[in-house]
Amino acid sequence: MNSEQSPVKLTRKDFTSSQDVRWCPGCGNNAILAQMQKTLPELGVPRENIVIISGIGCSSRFPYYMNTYGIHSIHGRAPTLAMGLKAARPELQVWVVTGDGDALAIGGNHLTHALRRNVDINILLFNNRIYGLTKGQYSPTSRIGARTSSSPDGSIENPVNPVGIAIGSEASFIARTVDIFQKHMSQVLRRSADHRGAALVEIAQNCIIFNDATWGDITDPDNRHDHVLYLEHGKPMRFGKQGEKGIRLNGLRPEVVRVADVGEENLLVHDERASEPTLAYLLSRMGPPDFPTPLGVFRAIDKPVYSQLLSEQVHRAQTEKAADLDALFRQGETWDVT
Amino acid sequence: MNSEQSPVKLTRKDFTSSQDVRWCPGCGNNAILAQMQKTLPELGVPRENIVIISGIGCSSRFPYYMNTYGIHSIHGRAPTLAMGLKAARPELQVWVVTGDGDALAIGGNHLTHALRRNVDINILLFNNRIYGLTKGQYSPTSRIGARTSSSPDGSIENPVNPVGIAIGSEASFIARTVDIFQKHMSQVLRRSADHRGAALVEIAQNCIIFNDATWGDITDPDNRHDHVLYLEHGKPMRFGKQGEKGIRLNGLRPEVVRVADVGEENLLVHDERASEPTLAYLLSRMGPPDFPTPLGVFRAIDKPVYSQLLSEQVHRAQTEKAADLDALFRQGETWDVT
Amino acid sequence: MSASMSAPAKKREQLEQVTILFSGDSGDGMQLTGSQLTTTSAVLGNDVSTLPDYPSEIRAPAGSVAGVSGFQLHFSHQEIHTPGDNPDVLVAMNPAALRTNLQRLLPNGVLIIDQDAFSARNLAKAGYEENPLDDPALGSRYQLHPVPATTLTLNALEGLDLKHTVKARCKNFFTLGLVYWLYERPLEQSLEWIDKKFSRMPLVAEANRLALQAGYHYGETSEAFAVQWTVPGARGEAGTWRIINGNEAAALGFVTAAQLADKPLVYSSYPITPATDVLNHLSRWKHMDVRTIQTEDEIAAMGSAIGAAYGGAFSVTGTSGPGICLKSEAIGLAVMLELPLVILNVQRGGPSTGLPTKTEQADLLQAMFGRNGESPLPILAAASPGDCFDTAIEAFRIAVRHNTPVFVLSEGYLANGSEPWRIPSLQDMEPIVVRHPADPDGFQPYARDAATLARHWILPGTPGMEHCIGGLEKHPPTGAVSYAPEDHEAMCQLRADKVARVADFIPELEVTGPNEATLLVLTWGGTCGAALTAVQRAGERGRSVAHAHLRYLNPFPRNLEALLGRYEKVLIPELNAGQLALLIRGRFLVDAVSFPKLRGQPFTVREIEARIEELLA
Amino acid sequence: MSASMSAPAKKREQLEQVTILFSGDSGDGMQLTGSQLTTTSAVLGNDVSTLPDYPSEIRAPAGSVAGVSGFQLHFSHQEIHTPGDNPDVLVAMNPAALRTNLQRLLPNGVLIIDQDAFSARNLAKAGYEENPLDDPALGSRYQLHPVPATTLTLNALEGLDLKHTVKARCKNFFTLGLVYWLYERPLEQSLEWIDKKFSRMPLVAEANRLALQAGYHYGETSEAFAVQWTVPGARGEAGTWRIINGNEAAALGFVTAAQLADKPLVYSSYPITPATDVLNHLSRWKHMDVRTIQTEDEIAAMGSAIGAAYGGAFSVTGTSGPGICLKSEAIGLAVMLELPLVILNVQRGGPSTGLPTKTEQADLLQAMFGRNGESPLPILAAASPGDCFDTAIEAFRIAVRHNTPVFVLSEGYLANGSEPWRIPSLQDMEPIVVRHPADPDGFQPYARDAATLARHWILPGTPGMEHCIGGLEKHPPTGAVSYAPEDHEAMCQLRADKVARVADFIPELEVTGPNEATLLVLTWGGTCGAALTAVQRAGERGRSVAHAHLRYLNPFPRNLEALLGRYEKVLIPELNAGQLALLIRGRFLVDAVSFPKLRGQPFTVREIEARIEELLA
Ligand SMILES: Cc1ncc(C[n+]2csc(CCOP(=O)(O)OP(=O)(O)O)c2C)c(N)n1
Ligand SMILES: Cc1ncc(C[n+]2csc(CCOP(=O)(O)OP(=O)(O)O)c2C)c(N)n1
Ligand code: SF4
Ligand code: SF4
Ligand SMILES: [Mg+2]
Ligand SMILES: [Mg+2]
Repeated sequence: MNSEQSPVKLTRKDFTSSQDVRWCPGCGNNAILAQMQKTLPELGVPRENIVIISGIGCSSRFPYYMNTYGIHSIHGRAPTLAMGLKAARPELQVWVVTGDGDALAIGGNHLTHALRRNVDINILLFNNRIYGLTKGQYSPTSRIGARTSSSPDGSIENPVNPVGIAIGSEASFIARTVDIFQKHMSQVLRRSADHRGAALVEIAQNCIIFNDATWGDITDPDNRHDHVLYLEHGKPMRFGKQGEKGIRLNGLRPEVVRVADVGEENLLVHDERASEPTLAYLLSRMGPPDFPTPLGVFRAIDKPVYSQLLSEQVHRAQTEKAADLDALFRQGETWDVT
Repeated sequence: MNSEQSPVKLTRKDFTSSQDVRWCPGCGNNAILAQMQKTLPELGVPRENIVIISGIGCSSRFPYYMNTYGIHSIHGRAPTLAMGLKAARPELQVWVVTGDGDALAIGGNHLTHALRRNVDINILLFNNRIYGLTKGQYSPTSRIGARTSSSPDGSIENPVNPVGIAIGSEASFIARTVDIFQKHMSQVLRRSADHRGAALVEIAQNCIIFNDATWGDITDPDNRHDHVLYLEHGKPMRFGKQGEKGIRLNGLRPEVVRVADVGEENLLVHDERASEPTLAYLLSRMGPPDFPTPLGVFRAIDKPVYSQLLSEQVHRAQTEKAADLDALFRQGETWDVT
Repeated sequence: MSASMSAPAKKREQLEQVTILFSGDSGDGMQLTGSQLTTTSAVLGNDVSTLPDYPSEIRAPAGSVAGVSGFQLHFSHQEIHTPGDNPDVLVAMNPAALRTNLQRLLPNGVLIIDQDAFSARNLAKAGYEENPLDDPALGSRYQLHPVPATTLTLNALEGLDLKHTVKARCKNFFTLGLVYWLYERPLEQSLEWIDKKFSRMPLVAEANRLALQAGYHYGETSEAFAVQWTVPGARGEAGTWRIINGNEAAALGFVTAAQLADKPLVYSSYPITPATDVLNHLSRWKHMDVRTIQTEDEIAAMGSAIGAAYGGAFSVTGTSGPGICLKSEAIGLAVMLELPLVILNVQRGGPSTGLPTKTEQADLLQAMFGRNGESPLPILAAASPGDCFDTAIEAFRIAVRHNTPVFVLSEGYLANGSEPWRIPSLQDMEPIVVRHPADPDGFQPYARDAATLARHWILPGTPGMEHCIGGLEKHPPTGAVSYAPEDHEAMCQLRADKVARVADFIPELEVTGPNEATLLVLTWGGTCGAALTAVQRAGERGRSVAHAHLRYLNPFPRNLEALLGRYEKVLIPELNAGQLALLIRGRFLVDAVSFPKLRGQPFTVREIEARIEELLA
Repeated sequence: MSASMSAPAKKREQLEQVTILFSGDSGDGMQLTGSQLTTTSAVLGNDVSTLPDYPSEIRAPAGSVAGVSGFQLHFSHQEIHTPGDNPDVLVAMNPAALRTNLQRLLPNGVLIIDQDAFSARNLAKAGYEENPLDDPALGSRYQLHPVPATTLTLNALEGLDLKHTVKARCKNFFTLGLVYWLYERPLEQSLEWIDKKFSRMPLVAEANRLALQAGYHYGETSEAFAVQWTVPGARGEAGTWRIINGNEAAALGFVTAAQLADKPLVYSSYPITPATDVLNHLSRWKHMDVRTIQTEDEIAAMGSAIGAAYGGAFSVTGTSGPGICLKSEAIGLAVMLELPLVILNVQRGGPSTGLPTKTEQADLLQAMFGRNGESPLPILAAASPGDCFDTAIEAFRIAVRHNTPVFVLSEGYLANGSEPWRIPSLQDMEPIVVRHPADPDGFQPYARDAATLARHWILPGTPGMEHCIGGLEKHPPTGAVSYAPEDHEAMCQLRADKVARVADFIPELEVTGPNEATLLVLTWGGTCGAALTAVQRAGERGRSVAHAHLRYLNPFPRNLEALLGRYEKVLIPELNAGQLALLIRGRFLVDAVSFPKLRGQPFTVREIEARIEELLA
């Protein structure tokens, strides 16, 4: 989402609200909040021109802690408020903060439509694979078999993958980062803010109370390198402590190879700007146990922006036709009585 | 969806209800109805074990015309009734009939979740790329720029593709056919009925009143062959009057080639059973102007079936534990008063 | 040619008013024929009121009963308020139309029939064993005029190089011409309309012109028609007039409100009968800075409406009853956020999907109570098609003055029905003043205006006033989240008082008829016209009865209780099972008599007159 | 060791009843402590009633006011109906707890404090400038007992090889032990519970045992405690008893209903506070042929409930107010389809997201009117935690007898509150008889039972009865789609009469107290207990007042109107702005006095007593 620059130099403090934070100690949300408060000042957007809209959930408490404009709306509907707001005020920078239940269970349809319309908003999806606020029921991203308060015998639902949903929804910007990967998150947030159109950022978030270590494979510092694939546009896909491993394409099937064996030139090269999302889709399927989990920008393309097209149609109409209310009244047959 | 076989031999008449059909003369729905009435008897499922549930829309009038059990429910919610019904009565064969607005606008979320849970139902999505019943507003599948009663200056919304949505929803069976392609439709319907789990069938349907010829490129008998690609499992992808053209893969990009130039062995071969949906996804992207529109089964894989897992959990619990209500009452501390 | 030119070869009689019902197959163009006569009569100076009756939403097979489309028009020398009860004249273009509507035609009424359409096939489709035209009873009960309309039309167009089907389709103009002669209406308006409409198809224009004139001549020349009636025009209020239906009037009202406040209008909606046309209209008025959003569902429409209001636009969301169900949770959020916006419910027959194309007034209590918790908001209802315009504007005045979501209730009957509308002059309209605080120092998000108790409309983009609002209970006046008992109590009271205080800003309720009497007929919504007429007629018969109409359903006008006290009995006719009646009885302990009607049709004057007589007997 | 063993070294006094409030940080295990005392007291033969008060849904920082968790328990020699008004005893485990609850403690009440928790840091978090314990006023106003609970606990556990934090966490059992001594409760039940609970962690079990005993001894030995109170047990109705809360009772009721009809139970729900536990419970009872579906949202939950009911299962969907908003459109469909199912609304504070963890009764009119069109359905409300069981069963009896969706209203206060519950014997329960027609010949989907007007529950899979039902208006009795005025009128009437006739099958309303009197206190839902107690006390003071409680809110019991007529005044206390009052006034024109309360808390007995006195003054 691009936004008019401004001279003001703001600091993290400027974006910290007076409300004291009420997430559990050790909750991943705290780390995400810190990054947002650090990153937003660097965007040079006046604080008053930023609106953060959330739904309901632990994650959705987010706007209370940011010293910007904000709405803590109702469960799953944040993208709809964002769309209306952008229709009224295209110049504002609008963020949506949501959870895996808020965005993918009750709010799934609004997410899909906000993305396919390419409304100019940034959607941050805190994925802890659980319903935190209601104390631990499985969510649409919980693994099949997950034992939770509402699935004592294990969940029988195949999970969805937010990136896959976003691709099915024809999203123009899709990225993934992790609550505790500070630098990475801050880069991704900046990329998202700079994107024109709808941006979906999945943030792997740890719910220490109800789903601790659900992202353990990629957050564990020891063997993180073997489980994370950092996507970089135009770069061959390498991972592992020394980047000794890579991803090669075999027909339509990706496979993990040792770079030494196959040579870097034969590795799959990331192209976030590919007009066709096939590569992004293929990447969205990668993850444990056979593959590393890709982090970074899956897709970032230019595409007509809903909120902009809407304004353009209005402006065109206004230039082509005078705003003559009386003429509108007089449409069709009229007659005079004297 | 597989269903216990039965000896009865039924005919088309058995499936024709007494209600007189009230679609516009020339509406594609009439052709679809005819095929369903012809195909269902061939499945050997007793009529009384078939339930057709629809939402609201012209298409959703469908169950009135079938002499089976049926519910004409409310807008967009048919899959939810189907899920509840299968939870209560797994043995019934349940069909959902829906439209592009019913399934992808108001009902989008239920479609996604029915597919990802892999509830054992058949979803027929009549896609006429318009809201017929409300007299012609653009739908989520209408092309950007479409001029309709609610978009006089052209729609500004990027359309979604039902097959793409289904893939994003991890669907286990996905197919596409056309209202007037009788044989093809009947094959696809049978495949869908035989599939265990959620099946999504997109049926290209013509709304002669509000969106006539929206599928003209593939229905026009003269150059249909150049615009349609019939998918057949294990077969190289050829099309054109003499099958002179084919699809070849260039990296992740499909391209149209003349078979003579490249040789059939180099054509992309269809694999509907691929465990990874990447191929299905790539095919879902093909269509005019650069590519033919694929018809047939995009994907058909085995995957845990929600309604079955649900029954299994219940049965396991029942075998492991006696249905002792009194014991349930006495959970926790009790004491006697005499 | 004009009526004056046609030599009055025949007997002429003058009438006060006529109710005519055009009825035929969906394909016969009855809506068009009806609206032509409407405009012509209005231009002539008659007062008019119409009631289109479309077939059920799915197109039915041609000639079937399900496919019958009707258009009832009431035109009169005097002021009228309803489309008429039963027609004096029935034009039936095919057997299905006859079958559907004959029982509504008044005894000895004029019955015009296209006999060419009474083929064995059409008769069968309509379910006639024998041809009703062969039944002498028909001719004795009504002034029967079988006319070979199709044949005569084709003859008149013989010369023209057009397809047979195209020519045949002109028969509605032939019929219109005949009716024009019958009631001495000039052809000019329709002739001009034809020229405009078919300017790109001169041949078709010519065909319709000829058909219209042929019909007129047929009236003049045919023996069958002995009398020509005239309904003299009356000059209404001075000004420029037009015909308008409720949906267009509402759309115009919303645009006007926004213009009066110099604000953009954002209309977010998901199509639904009978509200869809409001979206269709507004989507054509982008040059007035109207931004229409067609959302994925009604929940999204309500959410977008909140977002747009939060951003400072004049925000409306329109739907019908089933859509209100879906919006209800988000309406509760709007109540909590205390943002100004308007929710339009064009009511239709319920429950559930119900009768999408029929009219009803059964969503009043849904508007009052259809949300979790105590969530009060103002409710207004329109009384007539034209009144939808004023109601829309008034709703916005209240929304922005009191910073609250406001309900506007319309009805299928008002939405599709039409009447003459005097085009308002913008100068006469009071501008809508909107204030957005911009002074950060000491501001509090839920600080309130002393008079209205409204909180202020603070816009994002205002430096130094950054804050977060939401659906959780709050501490007044900071708006900080609080579950403290005293805060919840205080906020519930404030939200209730704020809405109650709207009563200090709305006009007191007025009555038509005696200030004290035996009976008061109290109405809301589209029932106004029939009740008013019934009361007037009863009054003329010396009955002690008055009429009062509630535009404001929440809060009620301040004087309502006192006013009710001045009448021995109160009768409340409404198209539901007694919803307003429950509120009046529960609130004021007045033994109001409920007069419910649930037939998908508006009240007739006679129905209400009869009930009045019963109560006064 | 048992109470009897402990030498009564000290003064002993007997009490009728005690209300005690355990209050501490979310981490302090107050809910556990409270429920231990609850069970022990109940086993002892006391009647008990509890009111847990959880912190707001997000976990707050330890020691903060937002993080305070409370558990109020009322135990008595006699029958009681409420968790007590203000506590006689307050146990405060930290400064935040003291600050939050001190003002509720009765004058001269017992105040037990863990002084170890009163560190500068905790005092600051609670917003105390000075340590309140240093304020002599505290000791003069209350029977103050500062106890170094943490230290004493650690000492008692010195020998054990456990982490310091684990040991410290045992202080709640120390406190419990002290309270056990104070009110002469035996330790057995808790000791057994500890053994069971920590069977896999013998050391932890040992630690808690020691802490419990240490607390008990401390009471015996410390000078600070001069008196030991006893609240003798009373033998309740013979049978086996347990403690139960409303959500578990409702869940058990639904399972029982299904079992009584030999049907599977399908529960479809989307989690929401305070209803979630019903889903959690039922998901553990699959062996009773319970099938739980956690849907993507409440709309899907309602749709699934309809599908399951259509399939012939006993079908329930549970949620809270915001979820009812979302279900409302589909509830209308259920009304139209006339299928038997139950909708459970565990009400919470509103409007909008409101106060998710607080109690309220403000969704009654939403249940009555929160849908488009006239869509009547029966509504029941539970009176106490245990009554949720009977109400759930009764709801299903009505649903299947009358083939209609039925609303069950519960409240956060009932859902989380608990009381002793006599375990019912299945033999005493009347089976629920369900009929599914199977004879195709001449069947009609909307044919009705003569007595109930219910249509029949026809199941898919029945040969020869294939048919389609839907949300459009119908022709009775075929059910074929029809928009005919007479059909709509007839069907609306039938749907209304069918629900009205439920009154012929439910018990007449009974009163506690005089059959005729000056005042009748009329209640519904969880307000029953406080009102009953208040009326009994007023009665004991010779006041002319009676109490009647409505389990059936739609339709009302047949004798309600007559009954109301026997009292000069009617008072209706409810946790809303007067919703039942509106219905009673509007329906019967009785000048019922509304007594609204919107504080997120149940009524206290004293509040209602005071209002009674006012009205009788
Ligand atoms: C209409 C409605 N239904 C249900 C709820 C209860 N509820 C609140 S948050 C939530 C799910 C939260 O999960 P998620 O979106 O993943 O957020 P998290 O708490 O995990 O951050 C639910 C079911 C609600 N508040 N509103
Ligand atoms: C809750 C609700 N909202 C809106 C409508 C109005 N409505 C009926 S059908 C429809 C869309 C139909 O489009 P589609 O699903 O494509 O079906 P089609 O008529 O094209 O076959 C709409 C908006 C409704 N009936 N219910
Ligand atoms: S419950 Fe989980 S998600 Fe919620 S605040 Fe605590 S740790 Fe974070
Ligand atoms: S409007 Fe279109 S979709 Fe509907 S029945 Fe007519 S042709 Fe078919
Ligand atoms: Mg989550
Ligand atoms: Mg469509």
